[in-house]
Amino acid sequence: MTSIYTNGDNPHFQYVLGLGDDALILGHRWSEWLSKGPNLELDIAASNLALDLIGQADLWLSYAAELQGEGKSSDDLAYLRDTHDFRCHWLTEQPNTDWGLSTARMLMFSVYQYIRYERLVNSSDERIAEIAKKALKEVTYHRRFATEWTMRLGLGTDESNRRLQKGFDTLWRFVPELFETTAWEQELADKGIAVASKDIEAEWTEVISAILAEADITMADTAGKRVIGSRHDGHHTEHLGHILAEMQFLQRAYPTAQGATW
Amino acid sequence: MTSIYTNGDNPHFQYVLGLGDDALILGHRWSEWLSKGPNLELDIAASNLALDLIGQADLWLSYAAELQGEGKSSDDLAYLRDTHDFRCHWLTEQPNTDWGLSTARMLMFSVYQYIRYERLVNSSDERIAEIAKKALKEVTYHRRFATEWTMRLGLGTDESNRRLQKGFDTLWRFVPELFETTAWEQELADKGIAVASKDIEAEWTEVISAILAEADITMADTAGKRVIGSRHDGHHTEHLGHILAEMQFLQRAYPTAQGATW
Amino acid sequence: EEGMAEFQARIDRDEFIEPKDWMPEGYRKTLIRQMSQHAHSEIVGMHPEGNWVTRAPTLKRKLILIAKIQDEAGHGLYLYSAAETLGVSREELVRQLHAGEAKYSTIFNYPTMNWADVGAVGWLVDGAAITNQIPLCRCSYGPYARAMTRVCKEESFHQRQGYEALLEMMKGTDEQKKMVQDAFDRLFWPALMMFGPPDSDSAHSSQNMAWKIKRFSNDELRQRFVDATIPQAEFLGLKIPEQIKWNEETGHYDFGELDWDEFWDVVKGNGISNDDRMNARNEALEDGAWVREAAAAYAEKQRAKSKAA
Amino acid sequence: EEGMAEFQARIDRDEFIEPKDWMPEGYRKTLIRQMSQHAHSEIVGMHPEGNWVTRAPTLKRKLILIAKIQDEAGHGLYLYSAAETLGVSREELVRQLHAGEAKYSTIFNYPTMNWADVGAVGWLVDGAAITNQIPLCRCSYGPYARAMTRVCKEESFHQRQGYEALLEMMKGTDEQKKMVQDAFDRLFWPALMMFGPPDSDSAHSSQNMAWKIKRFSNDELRQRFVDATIPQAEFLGLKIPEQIKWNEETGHYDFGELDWDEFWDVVKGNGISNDDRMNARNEALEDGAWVREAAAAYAEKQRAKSKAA
Repeated sequence: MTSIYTNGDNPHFQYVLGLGDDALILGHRWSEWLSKGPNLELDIAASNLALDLIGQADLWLSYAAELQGEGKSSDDLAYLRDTHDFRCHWLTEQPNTDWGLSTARMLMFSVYQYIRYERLVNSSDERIAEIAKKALKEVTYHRRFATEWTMRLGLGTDESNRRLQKGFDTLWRFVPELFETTAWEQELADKGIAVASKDIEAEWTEVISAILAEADITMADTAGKRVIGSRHDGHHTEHLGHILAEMQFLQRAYPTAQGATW
Repeated sequence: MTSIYTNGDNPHFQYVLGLGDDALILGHRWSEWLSKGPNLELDIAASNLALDLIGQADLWLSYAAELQGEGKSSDDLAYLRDTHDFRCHWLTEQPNTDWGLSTARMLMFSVYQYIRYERLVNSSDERIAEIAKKALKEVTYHRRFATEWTMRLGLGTDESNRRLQKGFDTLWRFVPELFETTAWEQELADKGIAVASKDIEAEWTEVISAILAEADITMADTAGKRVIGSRHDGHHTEHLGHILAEMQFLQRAYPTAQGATW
Repeated sequence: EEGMAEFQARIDRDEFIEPKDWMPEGYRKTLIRQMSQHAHSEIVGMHPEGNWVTRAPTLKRKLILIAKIQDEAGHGLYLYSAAETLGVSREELVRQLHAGEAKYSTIFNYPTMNWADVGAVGWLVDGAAITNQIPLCRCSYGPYARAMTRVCKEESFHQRQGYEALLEMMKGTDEQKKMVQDAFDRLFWPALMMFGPPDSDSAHSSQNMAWKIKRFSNDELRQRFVDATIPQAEFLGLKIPEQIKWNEETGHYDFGELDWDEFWDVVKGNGISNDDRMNARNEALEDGAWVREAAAAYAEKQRAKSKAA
Repeated sequence: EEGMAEFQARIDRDEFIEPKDWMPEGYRKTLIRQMSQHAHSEIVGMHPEGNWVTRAPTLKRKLILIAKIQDEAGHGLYLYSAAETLGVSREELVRQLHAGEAKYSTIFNYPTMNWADVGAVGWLVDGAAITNQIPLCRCSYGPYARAMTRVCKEESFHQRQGYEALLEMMKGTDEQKKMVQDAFDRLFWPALMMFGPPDSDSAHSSQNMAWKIKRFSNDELRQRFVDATIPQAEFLGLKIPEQIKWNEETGHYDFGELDWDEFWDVVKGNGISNDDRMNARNEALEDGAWVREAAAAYAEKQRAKSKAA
């Protein structure tokens, strides 16, 4: 059953929008760590992750706005859509319950983004290739950061192992959604524009399982698990609405203020 | 120094607005407890407090809108003002860190509201008198509820005493603001319309100190402490902005939807 | 054996079984399971609606929503109390919920995604619940039947309120109408699944029918709900799913096969919100432990004091 | 005595004192106090701006704000490191902050109430900080002077960015202009107090001047800041407080008496946000303890492993 919020009209736009929303929402989650990190070094690291991801979001959403062709800006897309028009993966929306969960998510997602970007560098859409190339450098660092912290927490103390494991255990259920592939995504992939998400599952699983084995963390078998609902139909976890209420407040409360005057 | 957001033009409106904002924001804080209370009975009690207070807010804000004379509704006032136009006391804005803090605040504020309403019942403004009379019945119950829970937590276990004490200790600093009296409030009081906040401090202190002595809770001496900033100039703690971002989301995001169609 | 026959005879005479009466162990166990599951559903059901309390769009809607959630907490209380008459404590039942040993209605494992969901939960979820529960007002176990009577009355009120809220939204902007359509599209099918698996797959049914714990089959109740709901959806002005068609011959709406794989998947924990619901319950339980302990300690001290006096 | 004379002679020759050099205890203590207070201010200063990170109105502004807060964490790091060269550990300094034994700039005890505050903090608070710090780039203690040079460079950048943000808002709607005026009205006076009490009330000053830890008096620096800021405020199009007047004779702006009672009240904990700031620091410290322990344990294990190998 399709949703009233499905938009299959412009798959190219939808695909790029999804790349942008992932970066935006995950970047927002990292920005929430600012001044709350376990130490100053990690405050700085969290800022870096947030800066990289929100910077990527700006690039993807600017390009998405062009593909949409309605004269919108990246800010319009970031600040003036409600949940049902967001296309981020559910994993990115989950709240930062502790540094363990944030680390687990970053490992899962940076490996995912890395593999996506690594392939998108060869996209037949030059703009996608160009943004992916820039972003790949950043994500290479994110993946290393997440891997190192997975090791530290997995092998540090009993408590850190337990908390990291709990972070992963909270998040496994969002893994199958990462590899859902719509018909239109497959078509875009066939044209060489996009990456079909299902095509990167094996590599993702291999990379993650190797890291977790070394970090003494148990991996769940999520392969083939059914995904109920779809981000392409505007379905999200309840957390996204709360993120947007806060994130979009000023743009919503002062609609006549123009972007440039903020 | 006065603020650009000071509005001394219509003190009658400002006074009633303040009564409404107190009830609205404290009611909102109680509504946050829903489904998160220590047991079902307290979920129900928290709902009652929220219902009473938000109901009072509706009455006060409706009347405030009339006094303002710009054709607005209580919803317009609740949902379409930013922090600088809110006139609630800072005490009401503080987050529910635990049941101890919420209990401490409710004791402080219900005793305050009770004394205010008890006197406003005799206001020369019949509308104020009427609303105060209805609200007084509810606040009588709130005061009893808060007193009973102050006893339970104060005299229950060491942990509950410690947590309740911490709640009070977090909140003492917001007490002096309860009794700040502007020149225009004094004028309204002189006309028999309002209650001058400073006139109820002695009674408040007496009631609270008797309850806390019985509950084995130490009271801080806040008398004469200076208040930096003023709600009448639009000054608030940083928490209010976050409350409003969430509370006002739908009205802000869908400005063309009319009140009646929600 | 004789007791059993007499018990069945009483039920056949439409007498109420009361807590102190003799009853078969199976009857007791089935009732405990069913009633506690029902109570748990009320409690867990507070969360998807609670998700919108702080964002309700008007003061009136905020008040209505708070009052509705409050009623659900109240229903949970009655139902736990009614179950306690069967010799199981509320603490034990709550423990079972938190340990994942007890079930609750799986529709609450779907998220509430827009404000119309709040109205749609009232209309569809409370609507389905009532359809299920009205026959239970004549259930053979007295305390359950009486609890159901009260619960049904309040839920009918919620159902009308929810429907009325959607009627209002359908008079609003296109965006509001879309929210209603979206809420209907998402919640209608899971609401149909609230009646449980098809009769062909349903265990225990005939014994429960004989005991008058259940008075109609899942499929009968489901059909009754569909027949009542589709005209309401049409009146709202909603687009009805294509597979739903009026069947002139049977005098009912045909609605095709439901996606039972999804149902079982969600029951097993794979819904978008399963974990959020249990985390929220667990947090409330853990964060409130010191408050419950304090209240108990205080009550104990008061008892000791009044004894000493 | 002889060491002291030689020390003073080195300072008089504008030589840098370096960590391994002999220095009087008073010099060391004063520097530790001043540098750690400065470091604490950077750290606590992250919070009022952090309050707006999740609500920044555009992607560009969000990026700028995150980067600014990141720089503040960086400044905190340099300054703690510089203080460590005087033989005190960062842990001890952080402990003093959390125990309420050490101070930080009291302007951070005021809340950030609207988005313009973010720009105004850059313009006024960083502006005042730079005015204070530029002379410290020539301070007699080498590590401090070098840290200050780097910090000042970044803070000048922040100051310009903040001012530029306000310039943009002043081109916007009336509501935006009002935000800027409000932010200026609230933050200007506390910014003036960042230079510390009037010279007439200021202890230690002459010794610190002699040691070149301090190079200008509080009142001199304050005047310098006012003289630079008022024309900027006028250029923005802000209404200037009445008590501020250009004095043709002195060539400076007169600004009257500051409310030092308020200053001392806020220092003592009576600001709107004192408790919020310390609670936020304490929460971060407590919530992060297990992470720091894990990192330490892991590093220890790695060391042991590489030793064994």
